Amino acid sequence: MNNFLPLFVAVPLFISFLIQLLNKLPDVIADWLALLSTLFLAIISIYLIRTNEILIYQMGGWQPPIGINLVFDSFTGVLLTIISLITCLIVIYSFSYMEKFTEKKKYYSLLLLMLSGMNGVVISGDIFNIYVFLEIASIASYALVGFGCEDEELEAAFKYLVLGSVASAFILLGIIFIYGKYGTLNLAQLATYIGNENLINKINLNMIISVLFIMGFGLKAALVPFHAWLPDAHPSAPAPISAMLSGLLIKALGIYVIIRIFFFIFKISLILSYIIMGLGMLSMFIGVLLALGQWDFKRLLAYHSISQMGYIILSFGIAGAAISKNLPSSIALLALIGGIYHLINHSVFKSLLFLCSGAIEYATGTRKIKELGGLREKMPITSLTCFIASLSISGIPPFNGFWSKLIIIIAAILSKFYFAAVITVIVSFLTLLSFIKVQKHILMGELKENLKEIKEVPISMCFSTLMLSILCISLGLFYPLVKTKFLDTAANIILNNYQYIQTIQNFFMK
Amino acid sequence: MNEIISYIFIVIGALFNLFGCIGLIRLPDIYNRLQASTKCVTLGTSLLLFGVVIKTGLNATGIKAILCIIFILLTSPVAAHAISRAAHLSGIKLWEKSIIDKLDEDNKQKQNEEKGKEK
Amino acid sequence: MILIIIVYILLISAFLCLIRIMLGPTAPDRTVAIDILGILIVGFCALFALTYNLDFMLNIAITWSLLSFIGTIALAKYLEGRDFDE
Amino acid sequence: MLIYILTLTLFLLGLYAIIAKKNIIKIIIGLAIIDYAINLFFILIGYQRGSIAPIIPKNSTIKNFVDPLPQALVLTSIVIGFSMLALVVVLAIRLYEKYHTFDITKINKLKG
Amino acid sequence: MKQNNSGMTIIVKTIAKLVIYFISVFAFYITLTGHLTPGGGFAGGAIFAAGLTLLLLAFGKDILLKKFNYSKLNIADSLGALAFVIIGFCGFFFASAFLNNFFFKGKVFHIFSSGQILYLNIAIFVKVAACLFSILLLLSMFRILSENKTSKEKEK
Amino acid sequence: MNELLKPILLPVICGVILLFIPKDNKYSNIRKIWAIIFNLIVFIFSLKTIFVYNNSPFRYSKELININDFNLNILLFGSYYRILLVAFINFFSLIITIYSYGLNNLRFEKIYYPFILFITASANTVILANNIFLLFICWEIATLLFFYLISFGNNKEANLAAGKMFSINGCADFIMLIGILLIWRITKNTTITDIKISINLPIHYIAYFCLMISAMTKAGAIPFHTWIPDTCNYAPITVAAFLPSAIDKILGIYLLALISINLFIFNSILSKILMIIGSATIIIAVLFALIQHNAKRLLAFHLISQVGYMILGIGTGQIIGIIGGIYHMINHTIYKSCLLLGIGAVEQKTNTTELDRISGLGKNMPFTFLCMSIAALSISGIPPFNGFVSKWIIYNSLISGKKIIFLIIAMFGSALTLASFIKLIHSVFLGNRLEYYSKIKEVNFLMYMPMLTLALLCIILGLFPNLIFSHIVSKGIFRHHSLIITDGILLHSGEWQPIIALLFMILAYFIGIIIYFQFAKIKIRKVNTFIGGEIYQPEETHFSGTQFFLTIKEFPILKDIYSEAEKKSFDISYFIEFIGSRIIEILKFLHNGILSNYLSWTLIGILISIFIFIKF
Amino acid sequence: MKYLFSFILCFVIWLLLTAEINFEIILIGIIISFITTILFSQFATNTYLKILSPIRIFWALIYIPVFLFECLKANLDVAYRVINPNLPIKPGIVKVRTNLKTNKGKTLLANSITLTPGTLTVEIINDFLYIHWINVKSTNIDEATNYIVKKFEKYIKRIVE
Ligand code: NA
Ligand code: NA
Repeated sequence: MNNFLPLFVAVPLFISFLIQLLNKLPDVIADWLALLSTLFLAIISIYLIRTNEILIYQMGGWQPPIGINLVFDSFTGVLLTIISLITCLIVIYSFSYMEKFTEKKKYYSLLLLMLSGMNGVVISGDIFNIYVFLEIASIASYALVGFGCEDEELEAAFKYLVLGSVASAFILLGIIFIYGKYGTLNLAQLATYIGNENLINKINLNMIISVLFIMGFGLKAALVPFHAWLPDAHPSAPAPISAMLSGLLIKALGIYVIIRIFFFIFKISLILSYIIMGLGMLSMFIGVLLALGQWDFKRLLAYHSISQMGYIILSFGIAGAAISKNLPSSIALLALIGGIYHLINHSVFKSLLFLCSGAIEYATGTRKIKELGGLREKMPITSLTCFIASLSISGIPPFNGFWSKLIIIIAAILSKFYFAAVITVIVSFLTLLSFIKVQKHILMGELKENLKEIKEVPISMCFSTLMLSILCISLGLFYPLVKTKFLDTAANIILNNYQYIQTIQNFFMK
Repeated sequence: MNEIISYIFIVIGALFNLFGCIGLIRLPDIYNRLQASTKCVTLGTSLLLFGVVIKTGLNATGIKAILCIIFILLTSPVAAHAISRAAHLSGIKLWEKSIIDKLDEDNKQKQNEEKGKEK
Repeated sequence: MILIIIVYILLISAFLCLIRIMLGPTAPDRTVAIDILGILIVGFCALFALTYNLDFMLNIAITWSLLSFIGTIALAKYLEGRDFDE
Repeated sequence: MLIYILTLTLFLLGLYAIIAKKNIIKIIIGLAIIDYAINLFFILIGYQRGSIAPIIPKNSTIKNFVDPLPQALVLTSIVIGFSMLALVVVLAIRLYEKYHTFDITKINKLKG
Repeated sequence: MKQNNSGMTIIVKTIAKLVIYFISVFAFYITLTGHLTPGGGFAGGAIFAAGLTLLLLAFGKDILLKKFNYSKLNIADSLGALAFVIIGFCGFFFASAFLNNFFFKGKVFHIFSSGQILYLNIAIFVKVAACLFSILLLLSMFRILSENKTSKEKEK
Repeated sequence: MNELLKPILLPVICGVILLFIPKDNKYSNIRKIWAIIFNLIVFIFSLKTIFVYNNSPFRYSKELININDFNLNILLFGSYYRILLVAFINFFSLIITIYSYGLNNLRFEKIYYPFILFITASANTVILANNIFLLFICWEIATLLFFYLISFGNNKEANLAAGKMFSINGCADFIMLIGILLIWRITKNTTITDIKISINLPIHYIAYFCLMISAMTKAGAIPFHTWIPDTCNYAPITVAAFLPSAIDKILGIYLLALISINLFIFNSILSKILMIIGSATIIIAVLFALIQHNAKRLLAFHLISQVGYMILGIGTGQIIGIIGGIYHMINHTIYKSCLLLGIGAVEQKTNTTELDRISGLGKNMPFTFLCMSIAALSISGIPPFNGFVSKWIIYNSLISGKKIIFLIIAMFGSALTLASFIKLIHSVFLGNRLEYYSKIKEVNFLMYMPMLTLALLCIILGLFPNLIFSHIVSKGIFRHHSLIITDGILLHSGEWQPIIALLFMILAYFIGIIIYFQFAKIKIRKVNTFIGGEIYQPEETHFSGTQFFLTIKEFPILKDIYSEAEKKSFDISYFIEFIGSRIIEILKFLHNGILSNYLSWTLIGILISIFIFIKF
Repeated sequence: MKYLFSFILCFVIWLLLTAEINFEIILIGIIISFITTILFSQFATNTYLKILSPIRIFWALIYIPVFLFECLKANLDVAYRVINPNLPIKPGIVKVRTNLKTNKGKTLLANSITLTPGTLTVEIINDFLYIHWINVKSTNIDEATNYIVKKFEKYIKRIVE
């Protein structure tokens, strides 16, 4: 079973190069290759997550610290599943959407490269490989942001690249420090070494390392004040890529690694939790305020991504604070569940929203909110899905966003962070307000004169958006099921990180 | 014995290198600097490598050193030529105490002829 | 001992090249200095190979001389004011 | 110690170039410098005085190699840095085609 | 004798013609002994790409593009990458792990030793050489585009 | 099925069925008829629930989710009072649906009828909910549905009004969420009937105020009222009659009563605050109502003003006052809806609601005239109509609580109300009929029938107030004269002091009539100008009752108030919007697209986090 | 036949690089030489093969010491000029003529000139070379040719043409 693990990296890589090689053949083959590979990954990820155990795989059969090893636990599983599923739907969406771009094969191969990088980050068992895969995914994403080759796209890609590279440099610096101090890069080994040391609450190397990581991965996760690239980059990419960037990439490269490092390697300290919470609240609030002022649909969505990332990181911060304050573990568990759940939910509804924005742009040729209106008459399916997604992100029951936000608020209150709870409530309202604006100006209102001729988008695009909105609804309606099947185990893995460490140690002892 | 000869070669080579570099600093314009540097440094390094060959004999290292000598002798005059040509084309004048610039004269003459034809 | 003297001689030479790179005054001057620096490094590599008896240092020497040559040609072409692929 | 400080200086120099310079090319050079500084630093971390490169030549009896892992990792890092550099240069050229300037402060259509 | 205007002077051209064989063989040498000495696919590929660059500089793109045009480079590029992944998969299928070293390992300090690292190196060589040179071609082609554009604008 | 689930699930099911009727115009009548039938079914079921009630409240509970003591179970509790309110809501839904049959300008029909049903369902859930979080959710859903109901009108102004309405109400809803979370924090409980908080810590006050703000916003008390005028003006009239005037009032006042009596133990500070808000609402809103030229806006301001009475009643903290407040809520819903529907009928025929343009329609539209007159008298508190009864009870409670200042304000408000309704009735139905309105006919039966029903209710509830009272008293809640806390309502049939109250009221009406005629005398004039055989535009030549009150604007203090009001100084939402938009502008300015800025932010972020690490 | 020279060249370089002869080296060498020859087939010419004739090799063997001697002289000369505090130089660019016809010949000449006393080939246009001379003895084209070109030309003609 653990033989499946390398496939998450290798299969997309292989298909990516294969598509490049089949340059002369029609695009349809590329479509199907991409679809089949992502579908395959989705199936195995679902299969693996059902097993509910920690799987380890050694690349090339070497031991750490030299060998590369892949580790699969429930937290990884949740991310892998969501990444594979959404990418699969995005590929289906791209069938029609990317027709208007000339180089569809290059698009697919970059997309799969990015997918392989993301999967690699999530599944890697040592920190340097996390960095390598992170860079692969990042470089693919820089290229994809500039894919359209228009002025703004290139500008966005350039700024994204410069900021992203600085972040990568900081991350690498942190990794070097870690290696210099502990002589290994394997996560489990590091955890055992660092676990015996003092916590990071005074001036020492660990403090500098954690600052470097906060900055580096915080930038990848677009937390305020490291967020400035996101509102440029995400709207500039083609819509399916925006969906992937906002829905998956910032989580896999940002949040996931932050959690892995601060909850598994470093034992999270109170001060660190406060910093994480502060970043979260700042992101939530500033992101949503800026979103309120936007009249470009995709840019608005991008700012909401910042805000929603704030929710996720806030709840992990709360969990960290609860752990380090020695509050009852049920509170930390709740916060972790909230964070993971919101992470999943945000992946789903933000991808959906970006796909909807793409559909709207596809049909009308614009994404300026003021130039749109009354689309529900002409584009019923897109409007319906967009409607569901916007209710979902605003946290309206019974959609999925509601539960996760509620859990985060409750966790905040239980751990006595009233300010955080109030901020969360306010930001929820502002989010709702902002999406009410979107609905009002895009879906409702009068149909503009120049939009009389528009048609609903092709079936493949509708299919993806419909599937995602079904996911939105079912994740919300079947919250108890989702909780027991996925969230509990994933949160438990984070909370009881010694299981992870122990399992890996035992594996290499053999 | 071999060793002494090899070191003699190496030292001479190093000294030539040094002279070349001094020339690089001292000489007044780009063309003169090229003169000094290409000749001295090429020969210096070649001698140095030759010293290595003498010391190691004709084993893998020695043969590679010989290949390296050949390569440097082939390419470094070409590089010097390319740079000097580029410098001249990009309009860098000779040192003011230079005696003659035939190339510049010829170019001007050619230009004048072309202008004459156009007229 | 003698090796150290040689190394110092070469280092002084390299330093002189660096001075030329700094002083300038024209781009070709700097190019020449860079070219010379490359060849000096080849010498260093050879010395290294000699002292430590490392075969592969000469691979590096060859590579370096080759890249230095190509780089110089490229710079020269650039200085001529022409495109790379003209 | 001095060499660590020099590496740090190099790093800060690159950072300075990225932040303070307006010219895109200079920014790219800054990025490259940061990359070099970090790779250098990584190599230094693995270095021990008096050791040599971790390569086993024929007929060799040397025992005190430096830590090979950083060098392997730096190689990876160099490759990554290179591909990043290639991409950023392509982007810069295309940007120049569109905006006819290398001044990054004038390339700001995206704001707000 | 007719002077070809593209590229550089005959001196450079003549030397380039001669040296390219040396560079090419040296690149192969570096690649094939990658598991014995420092070097390997990446270094070899880079050297090979540098050799092609020398040709590009000396002769201009017209002569070079007959053999090394963009689509061929692209194919080579993805072939190299694909070969790498396939060799990795071989490890996955025929041995216990991805990238597992399963080929016969030969004698130490011979070219046919170290199992599939040699083949991985070759794959990387192809990939890197094609990729680097196509990047270079792309970069130089952009320049032409922009110049053409500006000259057209000037004409207008 | 549990008795309590019917009023929740039935409308939802019916609404979903209605959604499946195609959009095509030819199905319009089918849809309307089915909508009426469905509403009737729902109403009948809720009536049945009233009749099967036998002294013990209905309960329903379903375990759903429990997040670390935060209970999200579906708990319903159906006391008689609540069931009555539910029936009342369903009744209004029916009335509005019937009335809508005659309307022909509903462009969003496909959504309209189902949404009416959905809103009914969510309002019913709010009333019946016994889990405070369930209450919040349905409350929020009701707000959202209201928003969609307005925005589907495809009308730009309606859209704007919807936006404003939503931003204020939504904000209030989230403030309510904070309040609810605080309550949960304090009591670790979300079951309404289990919560009883005695207010003594600041956090208790905060919790109370959070919920109070939400309730008042929904009901439309000053200063949270600003969404009402726009909504009434631009939303379709049926929506205005259904939501702001009926459902929202019921929900808002229900919640206010709930928190004041059940969730918290009321104290004198809160009482003062509520009464001040109530009386301010009465007087300010009615002053604004006086100067309106548009019938809908005028009614909207009365909508606000009347809320003042309810808050005042609840604010007394006395049983009798609370009864009065709730009774006034019911009465107000009846007569205000009647008025709005009447104006809707007028608008249907004349295409305008500007009072300056309409006049003398009394003969053309006799039923409308009749109904609106009754409702106008009722709202002004003239006996024997229902408005009188509830106001009477409130006055009584004020007197018994020795709150004479508030009494005077309330009565003065009543007087001004009378004055402004005289103006309304006069300028719409009386006076000279304009030439081009002569062919107007009465609206069809299905439209005036609901109005007639409501007018009839005005009379019935005025003449036989005990019709509801006796039931309430006999069916368990108000069974004894002593204080019985069963569901949150304390009732006590009270000692009325009818004579004093009556005297005050007569005085007040006298003043009102004087005010009206004072200005009427000065301003009545009539000019008929013929130039070249052409009649000038009527609005220039015709002067109706609206002009009478223009001089009010000239009063020294009022003048300032009005001018400030025009500058939107009283509009809290405007303030917040202003400040918010400034902040957003600053933030947008900071994102100026310059790379080095962005980089320096990241470095500052690093420095700050290092600082935090070192410092703490 | 045309590719034989390239093939042999490659193979020789390969053998020199590996500095070892056994079966696998030769096998790989053949493969690599083959690949390289094909890859750069457009640069292969017949003319190089001529160099392999014994007479030319003989002349080449004579030429090498001549050249090396000149080279050493050049270096000593330049070194002297560089170190001398008076900087005894008299630079200028002169024009010289060559009788060599082939590109190879011209290239060899130019490189030889560059590597020898105080002369540097700046430009080559048809039969004329423009030489930067660190110590100009004559500006006349024929005299300059005599000084600079003649001593190499006769050998190069015999070797290459
Ligand atoms: Na990066
Ligand atoms: Na790097």
